[in-house]
Amino acid sequence: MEEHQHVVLTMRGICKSFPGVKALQDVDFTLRTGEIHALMGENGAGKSTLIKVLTGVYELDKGEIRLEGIDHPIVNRSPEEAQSKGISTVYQEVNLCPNLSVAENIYIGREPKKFGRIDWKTMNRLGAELLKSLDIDVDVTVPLGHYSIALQQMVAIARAVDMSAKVLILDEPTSSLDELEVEKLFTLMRKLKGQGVGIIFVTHFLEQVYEVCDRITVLRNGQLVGEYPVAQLPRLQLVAKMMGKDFDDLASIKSLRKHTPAEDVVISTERLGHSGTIKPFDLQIQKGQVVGLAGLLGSGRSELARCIYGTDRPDSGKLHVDGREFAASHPIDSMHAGMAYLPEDRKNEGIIADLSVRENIMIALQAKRGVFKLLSRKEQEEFTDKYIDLLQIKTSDRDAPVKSLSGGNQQKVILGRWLLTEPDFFILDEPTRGIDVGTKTEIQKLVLQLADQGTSVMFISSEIDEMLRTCDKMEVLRDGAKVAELDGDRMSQESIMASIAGGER
Amino acid sequence: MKKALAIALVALVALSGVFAGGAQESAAPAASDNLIVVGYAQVGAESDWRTANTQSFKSTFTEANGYRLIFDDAQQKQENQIKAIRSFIQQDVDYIVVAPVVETGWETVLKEAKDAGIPVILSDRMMDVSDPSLYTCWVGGNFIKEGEDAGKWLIDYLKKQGRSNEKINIVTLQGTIGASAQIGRTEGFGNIVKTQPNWNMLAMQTGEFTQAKGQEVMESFLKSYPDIDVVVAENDNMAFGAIDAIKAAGKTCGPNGDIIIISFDAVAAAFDSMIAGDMNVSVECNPLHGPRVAEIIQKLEKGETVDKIQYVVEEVFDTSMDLPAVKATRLY
Amino acid sequence: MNEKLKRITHYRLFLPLICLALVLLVNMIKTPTFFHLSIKNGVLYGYTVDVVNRASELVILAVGMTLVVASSAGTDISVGAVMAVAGAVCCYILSGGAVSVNEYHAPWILGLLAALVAGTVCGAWNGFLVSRMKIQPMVATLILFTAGRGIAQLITKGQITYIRVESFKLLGANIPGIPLPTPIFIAIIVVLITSIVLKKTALGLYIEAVGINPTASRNVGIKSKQIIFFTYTFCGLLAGIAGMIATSRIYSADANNIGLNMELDAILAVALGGNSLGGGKFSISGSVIGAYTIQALTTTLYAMGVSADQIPVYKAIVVVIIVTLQSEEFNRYMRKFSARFAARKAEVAK
Amino acid sequence: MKLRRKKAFNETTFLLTITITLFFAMYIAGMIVFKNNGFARLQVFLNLFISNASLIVIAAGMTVVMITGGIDISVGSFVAMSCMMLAHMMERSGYGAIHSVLIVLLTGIVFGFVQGYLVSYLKIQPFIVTLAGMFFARGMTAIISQDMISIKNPMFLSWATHKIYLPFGGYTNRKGVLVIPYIYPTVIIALIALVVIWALLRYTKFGRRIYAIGGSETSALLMGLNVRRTRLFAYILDGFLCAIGGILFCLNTCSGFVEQAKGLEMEAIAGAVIGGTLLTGGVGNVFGSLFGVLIKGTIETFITFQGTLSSWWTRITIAALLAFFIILQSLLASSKLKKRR
Repeated sequence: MEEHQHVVLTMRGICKSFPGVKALQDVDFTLRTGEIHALMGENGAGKSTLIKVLTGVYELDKGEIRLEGIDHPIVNRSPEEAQSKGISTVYQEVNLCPNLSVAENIYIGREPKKFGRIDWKTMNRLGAELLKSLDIDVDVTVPLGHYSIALQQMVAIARAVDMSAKVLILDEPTSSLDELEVEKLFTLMRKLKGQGVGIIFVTHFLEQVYEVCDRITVLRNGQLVGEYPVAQLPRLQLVAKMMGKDFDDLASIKSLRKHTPAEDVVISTERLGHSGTIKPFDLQIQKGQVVGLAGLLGSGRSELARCIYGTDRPDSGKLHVDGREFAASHPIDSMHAGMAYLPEDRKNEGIIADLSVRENIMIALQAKRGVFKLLSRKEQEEFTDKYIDLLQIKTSDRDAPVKSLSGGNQQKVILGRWLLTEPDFFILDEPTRGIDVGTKTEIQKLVLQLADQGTSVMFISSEIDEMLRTCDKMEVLRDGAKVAELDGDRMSQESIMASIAGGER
Repeated sequence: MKKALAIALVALVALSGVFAGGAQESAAPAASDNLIVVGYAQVGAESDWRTANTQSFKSTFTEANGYRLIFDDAQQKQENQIKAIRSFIQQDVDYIVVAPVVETGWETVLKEAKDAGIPVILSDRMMDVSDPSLYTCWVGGNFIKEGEDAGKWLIDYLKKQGRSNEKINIVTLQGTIGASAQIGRTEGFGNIVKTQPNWNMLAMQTGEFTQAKGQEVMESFLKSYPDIDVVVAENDNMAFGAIDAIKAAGKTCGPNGDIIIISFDAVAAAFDSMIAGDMNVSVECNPLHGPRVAEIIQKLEKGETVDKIQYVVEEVFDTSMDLPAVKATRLY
Repeated sequence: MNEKLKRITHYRLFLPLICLALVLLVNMIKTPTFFHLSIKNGVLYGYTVDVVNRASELVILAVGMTLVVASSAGTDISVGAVMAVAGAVCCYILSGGAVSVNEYHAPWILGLLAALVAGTVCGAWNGFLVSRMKIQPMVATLILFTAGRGIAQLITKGQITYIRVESFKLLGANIPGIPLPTPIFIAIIVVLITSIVLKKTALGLYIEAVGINPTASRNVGIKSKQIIFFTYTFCGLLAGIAGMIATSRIYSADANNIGLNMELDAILAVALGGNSLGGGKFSISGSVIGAYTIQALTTTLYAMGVSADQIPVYKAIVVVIIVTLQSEEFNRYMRKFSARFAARKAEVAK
Repeated sequence: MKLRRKKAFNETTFLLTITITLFFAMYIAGMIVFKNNGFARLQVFLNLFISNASLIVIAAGMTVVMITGGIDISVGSFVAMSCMMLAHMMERSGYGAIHSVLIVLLTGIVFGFVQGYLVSYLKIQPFIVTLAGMFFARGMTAIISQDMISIKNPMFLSWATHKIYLPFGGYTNRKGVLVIPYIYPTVIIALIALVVIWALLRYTKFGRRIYAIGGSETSALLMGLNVRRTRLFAYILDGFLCAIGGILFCLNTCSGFVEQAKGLEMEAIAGAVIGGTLLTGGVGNVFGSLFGVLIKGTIETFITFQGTLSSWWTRITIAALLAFFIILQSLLASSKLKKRR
């Protein structure tokens, strides 16, 4: 197979800088036909920038891009231009128009025409056929916004696939898909690979890389570390290359945890429910306990967290905080009750992009104190510096807008924001999503530290091994209902998987 | 979903209820009685003058007098008046009376009225149409004459004061540019200025017929021209603003002051101002067109012909008169 | 980096200031007496006083508009109409329904309070629609924009209602013994109080946070809806104050003309002040400078004898120039252009 | 398949249905209430179109711009400028009617281009750009001439007064004159423009791109659509439609003066909003806007027929109706959100 592979895309000496940051320095990248090529690196390593340069969202400063069949270096000034050359992309966040129909989203820009006008019938038929071939059965005439995010992502992939691309870029497409959908996607990727498409696959899930990829290119701090065939690069080495240092095995973290069981219950729910998302749910969290919520996307784990925090209001049941009945009408009530909440959607629900790092860190404490008791400038700066230091937030300045930070550092800012309020109960919804391995480890350590100090934590993650390492107790959800509660020795990858999958246990 | 639908339905019912209720009084059949139906397309309710004008029509064309008035107020928009006239035609009125917002642009709709055989009487402002037979007659004040009257009054006044040969500096606060009153009064007063070589028109600027703008423009005038002798304000409201500006600048106005104030319209408030000694003169612009129009309609009903242009009587009121006595006799 | 940021924040006010300076410079050349000040009857007198005096309503509106824009990324286009409503309510109460009165029918303070309450209620209605009903601000305020003057006319029965009492004129003119017109002081007080409140409390931060990301703000315990509701209500109150000044200036309620087109000038002032109409970060001082710039421009053109009808053309040109200069895209083009220019120059030097 | 389509409730169609139902309900109510005053006459219905021909076209342009997520508040002023240009060219500068019309159309395109360029390429907020455009056009009108100019150009007048009679629905009025229902060419032009815009939005790539960028600009960009150019063209189209609207307006009023068409932009926006167009972009239909305009026209007709109400009632009723629709839209949107949760 290797023999009749040839190079479809080469990028040589790519440089790109933003004001104050050198995002890419002299990066090379080669993609062959019929391969799935993983692009790996920590947050801020330059993966997204490289892709955006390739797809024409950014203009490159220096370097050349060559595409098979074009005998001169190409420059893409817009995604439109990139697409016309056969480079199409599926992004992490669904980038389709919710107001247009499913079929239109697939075909916009290249609609089938008849007598010079758009042929809606053909378009709908083709769209339905295409989706059916991918095992998706929906009404293609309905606006896309009516469907779930996962389905929208599949439509985006269908669109990219149908462009008969030479180069298909998948930029973290799996983050909003459940396992079945991921499996479907992999089948599709293998099929395309067989057809000779070169696929660039960006993901944070190491398992996925080893499951589906042929080759790995690793970036670090905007520079190329190297390109390796998957078989020659064991996981541990890959992680080491990404981090650029030897690191302690993640598995060893668990041993650091010295769990001291406490009897006082901080949070307890009694048949707490929310119509459509959570069936009556009982849960008890003790002081200093780390409770994990496991389950597939849409199983109700995030919704449960939102109901407890008060972002959504539960329809039924009771919530007790420190033994007293509690009903929040607004998150501020929960904050006063000692809660903190790190939302799943960092960009839309976490950071306040245009505000500075300082303001983003102090804002929750400020809200808790009330509008009239403004924290003095000195206090603000002290607190900010403390958390920049403690969490090792990489920022040029405490007054730099938080949007100028990388995703991982933004997440740390939000963590800092909540730590400043000294919560008794901390809800972490996917705190490590889209974050590099190093930061992941730090966050996990932090969680354990908090628990040791007596803070109770609710930990939600799609990565089971991550939760196994940190949690004292796991609640497994399926379809909005609790299907298992596991602790101690009963907590294992197999038992959890079995519960999720609906086995005996 | 159901809630939204229910709301929609309730609102709909309520809406139709409002119209049904509101229409009850006026929905008497048009053809079954002998009332003469008159449609009046008024400009709006933008000034005291206009309200007096509306009131004059409403009190003249009553059922007791044998009329039914369909009144429409165009909110100062010509397109609304055109719509109103079209609607009058459909309502089978006997006469259409229009106080046009502007002079121009009536060809189409007047032709429609003519085709339907409905006579059109203009009130207050003229219409500039290529075919004069499109309207029956016009009733109103003579703006040019008003302007000339003001000029003549100034000549007399200066003569009395013995300033006939002095250099007289004048500023004009014009009305909304393009309005008939502005055009006529500017032209009329201008005619007199031309005959007086010692009169010097320093500046003209629009105060848009409002007190606030009149005041603002006057403030600016006072700073640019330190020696103003006469202010001509093309309506009373602007004159009030100008008086405030003059007083604020530490100058005086009126018969005993530094600056002569000439104004138009002569609304009740202008009498107060003259009695207070702030304003010298206000040239009347009579808004009471209702009785005059009724007269014309009666003539037309008898099949007589009427004069094409009919001026209403307009007087000049100045501080030499017994103003409180005059004011007591005025209707607006 | 810190310095650079500081420079940018300064830059925000830099352009509006340059613009104001430019307008004043034109004045200096065209009308030499523009900066002359004299005292007449114990009152300070001159073009500049006029500009500052006449801009008062606009300044007050611009303050409210800035907060509305910042918190909701939308504009309140009803402020002019609300001014008219406030004036009508006040005059209705003081006149007891008559067309013209020479003495108060009700205590003066009652009329003033009623006007402010009317303004606040209008603002609260807008705030309710925007924050609770989640309606786009422009559409929500379009309702009062359309109905406002109608309501004002309904109150005054279509008449201009005069209150010919000397003390009623004080808000819009000079208080005896004080050399500057009252509106100037009212504007200054409004700006000062607002700035102090924003500085001494976390309100400014809340407003910015809500404007940038309402969901995230809610999650950190800020009541976004309340903040948005507050800014609209406050904007209504300020429109009520501005309406009272305008009413007092002409000691009458003129439903058709009070505050006419003021909403556009107020929005313009906010934009000229370097504030993004997309919400978020804001600067009150910028808007205030913007408001004075607009009034200076108007007065200048009056003084130069340009017809009032033609003034909008110049306003438009100034606006386009300023927003273009402020536009990030334009600055990017310019940077690219100057870089290319520098490169060429370097080549030539070689 | 069919069953599923039914299940997927489409709030856009629902809003449109309400608007259309409301219009007919109002109209029928009017026919019942004012049955003795001639409301039921065909001509009253036709007058809705005759009087609002220009507004229909302008609201269509507004809809296009609003679908992109923008707004154009310069339309009223631009109409005034078009009328003044036509009047001045024909009456003062001696141009022919056809030339004048062509020049106005060209001006519309240029005006749309400039506004569109500022909005799409310099990324200045549409509200500000068109606010400047509003000031500019109104001021230019005054600069061209401060007079009121009556158009007396015979060719133009013959267009303006050319009645097209319909073969049915005639009646004899009280004067004994047979009144035959008629429309003016303006109505036909407006309806043709409407259908063309509808087809353009539905059946061309350009039209679909307008919806796409209104739905999500970043997505449209990443899907490889040329967002800037599309937006620019949307504004050019809007400018062109405003020019047509201006000409139609002028055919109705046959004059040019500074104060003309004041506040027309708000009527166009109100029409579009009542017709179900969202200011946030992505949703809208020119036929909805047509019915929005017709509803406004019906209210005005009610008030004229009623014959005693003062002008402020028009404003208040339209505002009430606007409030009703806006709140309805908002309730729908929130119920949809709830359903998805």
